[in-house]
Amino acid sequence: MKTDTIKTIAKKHDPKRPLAKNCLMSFIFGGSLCALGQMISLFYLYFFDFSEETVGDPTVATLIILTMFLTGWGVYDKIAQVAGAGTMVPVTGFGNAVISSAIEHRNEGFVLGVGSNMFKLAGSVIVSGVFSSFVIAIIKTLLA
Amino acid sequence: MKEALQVRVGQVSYQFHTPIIINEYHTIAGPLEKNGALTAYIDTFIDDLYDGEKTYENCYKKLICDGISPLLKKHPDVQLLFTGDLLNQSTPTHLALTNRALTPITFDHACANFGLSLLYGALSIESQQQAAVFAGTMSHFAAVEKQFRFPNEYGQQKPPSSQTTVTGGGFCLLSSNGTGPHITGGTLGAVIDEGFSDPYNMGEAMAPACFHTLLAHFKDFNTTPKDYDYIITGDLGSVGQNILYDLLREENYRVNRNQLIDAGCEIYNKNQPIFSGGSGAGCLSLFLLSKGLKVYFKKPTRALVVATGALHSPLSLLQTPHIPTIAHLIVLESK
Amino acid sequence: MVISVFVAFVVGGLICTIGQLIIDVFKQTPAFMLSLFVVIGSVLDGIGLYEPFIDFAGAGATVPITSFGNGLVHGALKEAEQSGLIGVVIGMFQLTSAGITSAIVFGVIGALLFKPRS
Amino acid sequence: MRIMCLTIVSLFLLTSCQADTDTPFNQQLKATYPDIHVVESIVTDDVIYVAMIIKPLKQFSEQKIAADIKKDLGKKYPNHLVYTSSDMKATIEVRKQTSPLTQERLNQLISYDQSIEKDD
Repeated sequence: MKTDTIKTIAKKHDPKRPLAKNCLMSFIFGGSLCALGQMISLFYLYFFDFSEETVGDPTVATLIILTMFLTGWGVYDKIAQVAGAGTMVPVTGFGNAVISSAIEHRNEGFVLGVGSNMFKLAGSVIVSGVFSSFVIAIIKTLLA
Repeated sequence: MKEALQVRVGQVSYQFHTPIIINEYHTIAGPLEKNGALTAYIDTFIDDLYDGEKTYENCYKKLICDGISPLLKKHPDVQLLFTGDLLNQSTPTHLALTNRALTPITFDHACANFGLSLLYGALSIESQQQAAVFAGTMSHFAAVEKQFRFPNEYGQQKPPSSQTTVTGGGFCLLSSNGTGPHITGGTLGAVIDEGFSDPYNMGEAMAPACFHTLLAHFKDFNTTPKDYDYIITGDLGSVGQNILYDLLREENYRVNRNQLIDAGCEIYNKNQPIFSGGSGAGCLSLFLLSKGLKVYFKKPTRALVVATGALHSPLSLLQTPHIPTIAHLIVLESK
Repeated sequence: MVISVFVAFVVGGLICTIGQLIIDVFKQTPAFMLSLFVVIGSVLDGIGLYEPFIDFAGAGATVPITSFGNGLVHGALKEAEQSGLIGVVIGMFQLTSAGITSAIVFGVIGALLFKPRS
Repeated sequence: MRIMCLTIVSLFLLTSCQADTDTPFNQQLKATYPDIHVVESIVTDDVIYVAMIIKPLKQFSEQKIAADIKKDLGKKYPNHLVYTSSDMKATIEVRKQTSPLTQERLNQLISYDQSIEKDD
């Protein structure tokens, strides 16, 4: 049997992902995470000396603390199965990638297990970010 | 010495003349399978994925230990265990059988290990090298998830076509005396690669391999699906099964839908979060050695048992982005 | 003040929906989508659009991963004004250190406190 | 738990726009610049500090608006040092500011004026 007949048959049975549900869920979960982030920002604005520019840092740190507990209790992956990109795009997704790898490789020891495997998933984000920022910053400083 | 009866049939098939009987078996399963569909037929259960061990890999080793010990106690004279697990270099099997007078022959065909184990167990008995051998496989969800996919706590949305690795499996004793279903024939599969590359849709990748082995079997034994009561596939899942059904009909083999049974779908009931079905090395052995033998093979049946496996590694998938697959087949008959 | 929470909800939700579309419609892996978002964040800040975007959306702009890219470029450019081209390399992690440091620290603390559950 | 309720209550209190207790100067500001949503200001004999929150949809260019207002007020009150800030923090600090302005407190407030960083 030729490969492309197999491919067409397989294409017919590829289960369609529930796009509408996924998008709605990621909108709701992503939105509520950002709303939570805004509330945390407001809290820091009121009670600590952060201006609107610098309030992002403590907000991100607080969200990552929250992610650590959610990941540790095994709740985060259940939410993510429903939320999809809603829990991955916010910085909690980055935190979850780092923390879940750390927890996972704990049994291989802290130096070789956690240390060497921690950024296996989140490393791509950092590398692509830093490299693209470097290129952009160089271009901008040369032009301006 | 009676004239050596012809064992080889056609290109890749075998026919066994001495009776090769699955007469003793022991299955063990995890918590998810405990509230699945086969609870009544499985012998023992573990409560959580650690079962008192420090790591998932140790629990995988413990599963293999607990699976084989009852049989080993009853038959200490058996020498060989044909098996295969999903972790690198089959370490759980080797660690489980340290300091035991049992040599593990570990195959590396992922979820097709059980088919291969039964086939080579039968061949070694047919050629009178062994009076009796053990065969069986085991798999563990969390340990496999860690090696093949992402860390267990990683928040990633799995598409509906992905499968859940079964925690558990079964071991059985093959010998030429005793009561039980007979292995009367078998067909070795070839590595098939149709260029499918989605690691979250193994069903579509393994269906062509299963189809290829079935075709070879029908050609060698010149039979058709009509001659068999069931075609039990390993872990094609609902997606792979539909594709296999269409492929067979495309090759104008008339086969009706409820002839095709998929072990991955039978283990769990509908409302469990398993996407398109169970998978893993222990999936077929858990089903066959529990409900399979206790229900399907109680009445006289003649069935094909096909174990399908995907042979990629996380590394190979990044370098050459397609999944090689294989499927091995045995003919199981019960009087 | 309270309306900023609603604005963050809508803007954050939209960004996540775009991410979901990239994963489902264009069949890309999540890692690719995240890297793409970080690069978009960097490009936006390079053009100078991200600063007003944060003023408008508040946490809707700082929580998604695009703010990581923005922080990198912003730090680099700010340092580059003082010490020229080499400033790009010096200033890169000044603004984004909060995210990465807390991820590492709480990753190790998480590894100490918790055991993987399936 | 008590602290949580306290924060939520104070959050809502502070966000309600006190149109009624607004100083005439604030009302005048709101009239002349329609984009302003909430405004707080401190006027001393030589310094005018205006902290504002721009209407949500206009917040994209809130810094530009704040800079324009600063230039505008600078012309209107030439003998005053004028500072404007669209940062939410400035509005919060000015609203808390009950005691007379000390120089050190003023410097802190001035740090929220984003237009200064752009000039030097």
